Amino acid sequence: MLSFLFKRRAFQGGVHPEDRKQATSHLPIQTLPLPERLYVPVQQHIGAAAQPRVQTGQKVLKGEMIATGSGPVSAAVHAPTSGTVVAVEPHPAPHPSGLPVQTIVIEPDGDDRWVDEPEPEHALNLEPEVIAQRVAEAGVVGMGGATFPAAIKLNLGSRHTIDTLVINGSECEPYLTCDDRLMRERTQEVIDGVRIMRHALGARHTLIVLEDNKPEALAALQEHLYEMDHLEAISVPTRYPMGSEKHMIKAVTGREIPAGKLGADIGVIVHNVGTAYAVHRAVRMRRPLVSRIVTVGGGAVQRPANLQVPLGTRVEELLAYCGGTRETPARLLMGGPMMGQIMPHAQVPVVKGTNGVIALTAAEINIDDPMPCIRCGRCVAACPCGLMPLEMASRIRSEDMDGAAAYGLMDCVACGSCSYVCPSHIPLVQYFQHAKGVLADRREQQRRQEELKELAQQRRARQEAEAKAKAEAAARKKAEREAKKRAQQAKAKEKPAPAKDNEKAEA
Amino acid sequence: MTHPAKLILDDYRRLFRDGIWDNNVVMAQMLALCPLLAVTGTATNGLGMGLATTFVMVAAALLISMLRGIITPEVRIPVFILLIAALVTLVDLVMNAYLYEMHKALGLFIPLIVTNCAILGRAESFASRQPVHRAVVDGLAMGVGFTLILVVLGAVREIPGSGTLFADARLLLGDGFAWMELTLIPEYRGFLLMILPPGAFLALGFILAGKRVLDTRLANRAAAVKMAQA
Amino acid sequence: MYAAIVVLTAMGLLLGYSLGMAAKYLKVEKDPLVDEIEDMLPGTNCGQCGLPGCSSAAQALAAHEAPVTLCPPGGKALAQQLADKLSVSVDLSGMEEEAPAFARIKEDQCNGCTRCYKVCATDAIMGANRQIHTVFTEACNGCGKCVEVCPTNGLVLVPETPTLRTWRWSKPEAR
Amino acid sequence: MTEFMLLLLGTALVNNVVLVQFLGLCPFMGVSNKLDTALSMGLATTFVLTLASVAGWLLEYFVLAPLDLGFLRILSFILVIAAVVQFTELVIRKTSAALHRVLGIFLPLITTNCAVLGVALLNIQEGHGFLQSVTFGFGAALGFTLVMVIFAGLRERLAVNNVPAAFAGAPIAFIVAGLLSLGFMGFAGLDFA
Amino acid sequence: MTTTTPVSGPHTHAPGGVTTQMGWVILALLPATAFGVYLFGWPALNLLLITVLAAIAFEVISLRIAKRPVTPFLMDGSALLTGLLLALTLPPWAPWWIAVLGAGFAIVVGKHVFGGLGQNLFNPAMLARVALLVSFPLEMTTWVTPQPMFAEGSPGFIEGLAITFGLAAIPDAMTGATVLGETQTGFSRDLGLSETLPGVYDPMQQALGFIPASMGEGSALLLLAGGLVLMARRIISWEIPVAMLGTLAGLATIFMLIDPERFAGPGLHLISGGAMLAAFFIATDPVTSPSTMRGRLIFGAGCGLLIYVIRTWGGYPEGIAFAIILMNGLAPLIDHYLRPRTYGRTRGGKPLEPKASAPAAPVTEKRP
Amino acid sequence: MTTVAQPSYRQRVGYHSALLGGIALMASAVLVITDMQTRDTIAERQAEDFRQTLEQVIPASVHDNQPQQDTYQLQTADGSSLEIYRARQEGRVSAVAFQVTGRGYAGPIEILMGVDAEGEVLGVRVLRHKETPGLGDKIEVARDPWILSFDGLSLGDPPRDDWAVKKDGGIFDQFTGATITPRVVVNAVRDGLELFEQHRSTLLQRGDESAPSALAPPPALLSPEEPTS
Ligand SMILES: Cc1cc2nc3c(=O)[nH]c(=O)nc-3n(C[C@H](O)[C@H](O)[C@H](O)COP(=O)(O)O)c2cc1C
Ligand SMILES: Cc1cc2nc3c(=O)[nH]c(=O)nc-3n(C[C@H](O)[C@H](O)[C@H](O)COP(=O)(O)O)c2cc1C
Ligand SMILES: Cc1cc2nc3c(=O)[nH]c(=O)nc-3n(C[C@H](O)[C@H](O)[C@H](O)COP(=O)(O)O)c2cc1C
Ligand SMILES: Cc1cc2nc3c(=O)[nH]c(=O)nc-3n(C[C@H](O)[C@H](O)[C@H](O)CO)c2cc1C
Ligand code: SF4
Ligand code: SF4
Ligand code: SF4
Ligand code: SF4
Ligand code: FES
Repeated sequence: MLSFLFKRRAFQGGVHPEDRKQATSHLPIQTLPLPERLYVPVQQHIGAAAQPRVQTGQKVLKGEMIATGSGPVSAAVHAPTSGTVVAVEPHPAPHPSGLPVQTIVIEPDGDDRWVDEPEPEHALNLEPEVIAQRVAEAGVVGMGGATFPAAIKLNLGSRHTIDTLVINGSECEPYLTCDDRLMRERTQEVIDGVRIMRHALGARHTLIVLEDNKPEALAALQEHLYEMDHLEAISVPTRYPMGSEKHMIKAVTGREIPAGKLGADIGVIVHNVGTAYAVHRAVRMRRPLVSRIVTVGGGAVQRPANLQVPLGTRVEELLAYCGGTRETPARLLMGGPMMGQIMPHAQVPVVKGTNGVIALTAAEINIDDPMPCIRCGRCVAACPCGLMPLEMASRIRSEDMDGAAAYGLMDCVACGSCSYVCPSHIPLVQYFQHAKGVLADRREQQRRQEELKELAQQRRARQEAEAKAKAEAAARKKAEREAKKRAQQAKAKEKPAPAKDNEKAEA
Repeated sequence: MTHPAKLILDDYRRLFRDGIWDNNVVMAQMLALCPLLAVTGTATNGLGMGLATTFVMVAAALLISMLRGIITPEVRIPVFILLIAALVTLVDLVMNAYLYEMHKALGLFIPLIVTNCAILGRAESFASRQPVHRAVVDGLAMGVGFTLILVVLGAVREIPGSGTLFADARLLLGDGFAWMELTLIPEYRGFLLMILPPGAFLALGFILAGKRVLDTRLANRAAAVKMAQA
Repeated sequence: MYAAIVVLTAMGLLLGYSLGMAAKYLKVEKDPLVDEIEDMLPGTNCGQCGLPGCSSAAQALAAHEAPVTLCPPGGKALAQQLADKLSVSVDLSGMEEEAPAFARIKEDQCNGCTRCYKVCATDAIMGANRQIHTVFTEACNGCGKCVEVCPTNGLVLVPETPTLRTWRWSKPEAR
Repeated sequence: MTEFMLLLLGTALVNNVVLVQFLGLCPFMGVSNKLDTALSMGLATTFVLTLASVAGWLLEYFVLAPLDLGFLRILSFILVIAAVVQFTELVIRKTSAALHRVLGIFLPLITTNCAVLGVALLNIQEGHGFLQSVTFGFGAALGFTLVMVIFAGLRERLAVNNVPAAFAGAPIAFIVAGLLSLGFMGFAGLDFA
Repeated sequence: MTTTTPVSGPHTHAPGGVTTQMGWVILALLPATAFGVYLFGWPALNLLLITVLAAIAFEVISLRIAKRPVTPFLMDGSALLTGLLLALTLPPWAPWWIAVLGAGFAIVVGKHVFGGLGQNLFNPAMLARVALLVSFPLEMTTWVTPQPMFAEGSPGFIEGLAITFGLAAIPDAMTGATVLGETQTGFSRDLGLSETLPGVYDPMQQALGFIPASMGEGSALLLLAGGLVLMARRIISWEIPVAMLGTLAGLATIFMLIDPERFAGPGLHLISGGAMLAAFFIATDPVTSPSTMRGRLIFGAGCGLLIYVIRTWGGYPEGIAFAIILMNGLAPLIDHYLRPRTYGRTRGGKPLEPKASAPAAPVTEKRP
Repeated sequence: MTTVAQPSYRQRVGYHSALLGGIALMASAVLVITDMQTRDTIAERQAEDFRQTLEQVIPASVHDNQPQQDTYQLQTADGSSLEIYRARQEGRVSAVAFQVTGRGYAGPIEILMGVDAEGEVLGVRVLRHKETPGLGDKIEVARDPWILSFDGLSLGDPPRDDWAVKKDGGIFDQFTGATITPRVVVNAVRDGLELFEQHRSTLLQRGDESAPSALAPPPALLSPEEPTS
């Protein structure tokens, strides 16, 4: 009778948010017409911002590199269409703060002309390093939301033994259907991208993993896969956050990534299906990443849709294309409702990591004013990382960040399962984000202090050395003077008592 | 110029203010809790304990301050303890002989004046560094402060607990003090919790909270006055 | 009755003897705490704590003569560390987590007197005599000494401009 | 054997030194902010308390009683306790530097923990035999450690809770101690017969 | 379309909140409460209303003093629930001042000095019950045999008021002792269970509630039903009730097998003394119980153990309230030491050893 | 205080030893004197205390000796011994007092009872108990006169079966809400009377024979099994 309580689960914790995908899952991908202006930020990825290499007034062609990656973790940015650069200036970033970020503003000329027309390549003959390099040149970043430069992950095969490549098609966030549509409509391209990545990594097994709420996509994939390929598509139970790398690995391989390590350390690499598609475009078609598929949804949107959008298009254009909003959205999000970011306004551009633009009504949000924690433990049960969110939050509330860290703050993936279930509607994730920020500030400050200490010590050493040198110089001078004097005296009076002089010198 | 006598008086006033309120053994230093909670079933017991402790405190302060010149750090603590223990034994014997009933009521807690942390603490931090007169006044102030809180806690527990105040005061102070024994609520069966151990903790908790509220009020008022003057 | 006197005196003698021996043979070495604390302090000897430098600050802290919140450059984090080290409990909620500030030279007012250059403990100011000086922000700890000495009021402390990298989530309001 | 087990349980739970007998309250209140410290304090006290019970018993029945020196009991006990504490500290310092770092600062505090003297005196007052004294001392220390650790756990929770300003700190700690002792009243009259 | 302060995700929420939870608990208690009111008549209804209203009044006063918003905190229903649970554990004909004093202790000392909802360390209702028990043992152990409402001989509305407000004494003929009280009295007369139990203990009557008891002690079956509803709705977890009742029954069985004259069996222990109420509604109070699964198992087992020990060997005839307060005291320790295992770490909190390239992933075989 | 320079002799172990020893010497001297001053008074007080309790169960009118000094160890049937205080009128034992114990609600209840030569209760007092204040503590004479209801009763009056609280069909009042405590006291007193009855001859005749003396005879001389002529 109690067997339902003991059901073995793919990973501990997790939640079942209402998935609300039916509004868009049946809608084919439409191409958004070119907007009047494109606002392309130089920072669309994790890591250092790219360096702009165009000037105002310069003409650019579609796919032309307009900013180069700088440093080991960075990604290039390409012109999403042909046109004129009208400004390189700060512009509000697609970020909750709405702070400005360096942005290249392009006025399309309407031709949408590519830089070049290369031949498709026999990608599977290429060396892994070459593949990685092409991916890097194409500015491909992880399309699953983390926007980590994909080339770096594809290069990991050289340093680690990768036995399994997992392609993440779970799309566990409510509302989002862009990956689903991608797998259904561009199945072969996705599979080709997967093959290229597998080749680059040298993985023996490859799994394309879907949640079991996407049977059509699974069928489409399986239709194009054949048995001997060691490449298969499987479905896993629908449970948020199945899409999280750690939990997906646990669910399909039973392995856990040790704290502080990467998937590669246990031989598994996870990539999003969108990334696979982008890799296919980059390596096979030699096309950089200049557009992406975005789900526009949420109760406040007139006509939800799946759109292929040039990067840099402002969110308001997407909404306008979808017939505008029926009511003022209570929250405008980029990404899904669980991990997506709230946008300060609709004038922010779509970037490489934008998988959804979701305009939610108050009823959909369903978040009340927070009450005190009643220690019900639901957050503990929901946390897929085995943390105790309530303890971390109470410590953060009383400013005990170290206490929160001791409770595992740094192991939190910010999935939001805990906040989602909390009956007291406590913004737990925001507490954690805040604390992570404070700790980061502290580390930063500490690092600075170390540096400053070093500097101060150097200065002191220098000053001391100078003082010593000065003193020595003075002593030397004095000695010289004395010697001179003595010589003069000696010269002047040939016969004084020499003992007296000795005494003086000694004193 | 202020008269030296006034200076001394001011100094003593400060010491008393410290002992009774600002740096009260219990309310500020959180020491001497065992006798405090254990014997305050009635205000009378509290008074008895307070008087005994005050005597020991004053005498210990006197002796220790007098001896402070010859005591070395190595044997400081044993010497203090020895002196305090001797004084306590003295009190014990005398009370046993001349205040027999009271002695029965205070029981184990007379000997434990020895380990009353407050006495040793005060000996360490004050008496052993101060001239005799200040040490004695301080001992007295601390003792009075302790006695006051003992009596207050005793009253706070006794009134709701058994409906009386200073019950059996006669046994402590002599028949002349029978008038102190009040029965506030006749035929009252009592809110027993207050005289049981939990009540002791609860009552002290609420007294401390009360002091906190009072202190903030006073501080606010003082700040307001200062603002007004400025 | 003499037994009483004998017994107690004997105990006293014995205890005094053993304590004396203990004190002699088991002397505690110099308190290593001061050094440990000094290591934790920023070490820029900026004097904002009102003490002549970090090592005297460390001594004062070890002797519990100064509050753990004494060092502004160290901020709340240092105060917390110190509190833990000294096992004292402090309420740090009142202590503002001050946004770090940096000195900036108003170029039109700098006359190149080099005074600021000389007081800066971290060599954050660069420039030569009679030339406009600049502050190397990475090395500035915002102590403000240079601001004090500048004869033309040409130095100001400005807070860091927020960027996406330095932006932080605020703490939620709790009811 | 059962007799001693029952005495142990009775001393630790039914007549808990702190919550029922009101002994050792200052360290109970003072050193219970952190769980780890509370545990260390409890262990140090356990050691000293047991040893002091033994020493007190020996002193009483080999020196004080034969010589009819009952009135010197307080004086000699406290001296012996001071010696035991000092001795413990020496031993710990010699044998384990790590242990000394954990327990060291608490040892001097124990001299003025009235539970130590109180239990030694109670042993005599109740006429306990030698083994009984040991059991009683150990049981009392066990009870002390137990409530100390429980209380420290509760206070760690209080520290992150939203206690009103008037009660935060000492007042609420006393109230919690009171409520805990209310719970311990459930053991009153516990009688394994 | 602009948001002033950025808020972090998630931007959606599962249905329900604190009020909903409390509401369900109250709902689940209603059948047993209604039955109790029916069994013990007007005085019981009076007591119930007084306790609940007093609890709410004290809540409002406390919130006012603390200068906190009254409406949201009153609407959460926790004060109502505390009052209701307290009323269910009082002798149904207790005088009004017991109810008021108890509600005051629960809400003020048990809850608001800690900072109100969610901040308290002990179960407010149980604190109040224990404080009343040790302070007013007479009133708190005066039980009546069931006098169903409108039945012959049972007090009418006016008489009910008289009883509650202390104007009329409870007729001796109507008083009785609870089973546990009766067995304890029996032991003091050196009577074994076989002599005391017949006549006072009939499992069926006991389970239904036709016994001298509090409203929450009888009607064990209705309480069980309510508890199962809460479990099914995931408002309470299964761990605490199962562990608590399991431990209690297990211990009772073991000792009964050792000496049936001295130790009552599991049946009596489970259906008397409010074990059901405690297992499903009181020990499960989220605020004062551990928040992890393993913690709750330990907590429940500890409650069961303490209840058995105090009932069997202790001085008080009932153990539940004490056991729960004691385990509440241990809950922070349990939560401190029994944390769940963090992903990627061992139970001790150390990172796992990386299992470099494990053999082929098990699921690859599973292609449909 | 730590920074003050110490004369060198103070750092010697001998100084510490002497200091502590000297202070111990003085302390013990003071205490010895106090002890000598108070020892007798304390003993008197304790004796007086006990005498007053005894007085309550054996009225002064029935004796002319000091019962607290006229003790006798009675060997009871279960092998333990019981201290008996004997009151004498002109050398003849007129009444005895002894202690009985019952297991009350919350622990043992120790009772002192006085019985005259006829087996009639002269007085009963509770010495120590742990019953609940406000409930079981009405057995203290200071709170309730209930305990006086034993005065003048004996085993036959009332009849044996009536030696019980009313709830159990006897004649003694119980307290509302607390039956256990009075039940235990009634049983204990009855048991005490039965004990007296059993050993009556020993208790009374023994006394007749030996001359009244201030000192209790050494127990070795008194062997209760030994028949007396
Ligand atoms: C809570 C959480 C949920 C996630 N959900 C998804 C998801 O639904 N789909 C997805 O592709 N990646 C998801 N990710 C990101 C994955 O962890 C991982 O970064 C990504 O699949 C790696 O592929 P990429 O680098 O190609 O983007 C999620 C991450 C987290 C922390
Ligand atoms: C704090 C408090 C304590 C009380 N304690 C008692 C009590 O111990 N006994 C009692 O009979 N009534 C007690 N009462 C109730 C009132 O005294 C009530 O008026 C009284 O019980 C009515 O008298 P009656 O019960 O004799 O008719 C208490 C009331 C309060 C507010
Ligand atoms: C807290 C508490 C204290 C009690 N104290 C006593 C007591 O001191 N003496 C006593 O006889 N019964 C005491 N009782 C026992 C109950 O009142 C018990 O039900 C009663 O003695 C049984 O007798 P009855 O037949 O009069 O109901 C106490 C009960 C409780 C709950
Ligand atoms: C399942 C459940 C059980 C509860 N049990 C109690 C209880 O036993 N006693 C109580 O005072 N409040 C109880 N509450 C209400 C609430 O948690 C309580 O008022 C808080 O302890 C006050 O901070 C319960 C609430 C829930 C949801
Ligand atoms: S889910 Fe919310 S209310 Fe429940 S324990 Fe977690 S933080 Fe507290
Ligand atoms: S946000 Fe962090 S703490 Fe909350 S459920 Fe996700 S991983 Fe756990
Ligand atoms: S304020 Fe800090 S950095 Fe500056 S001197 Fe003082 S301790 Fe050193
Ligand atoms: S504020 Fe001025 S003196 Fe201080 S570190 Fe910065 S530049 Fe140097
Ligand atoms: S008075 Fe007992 S420990 Fe302080």
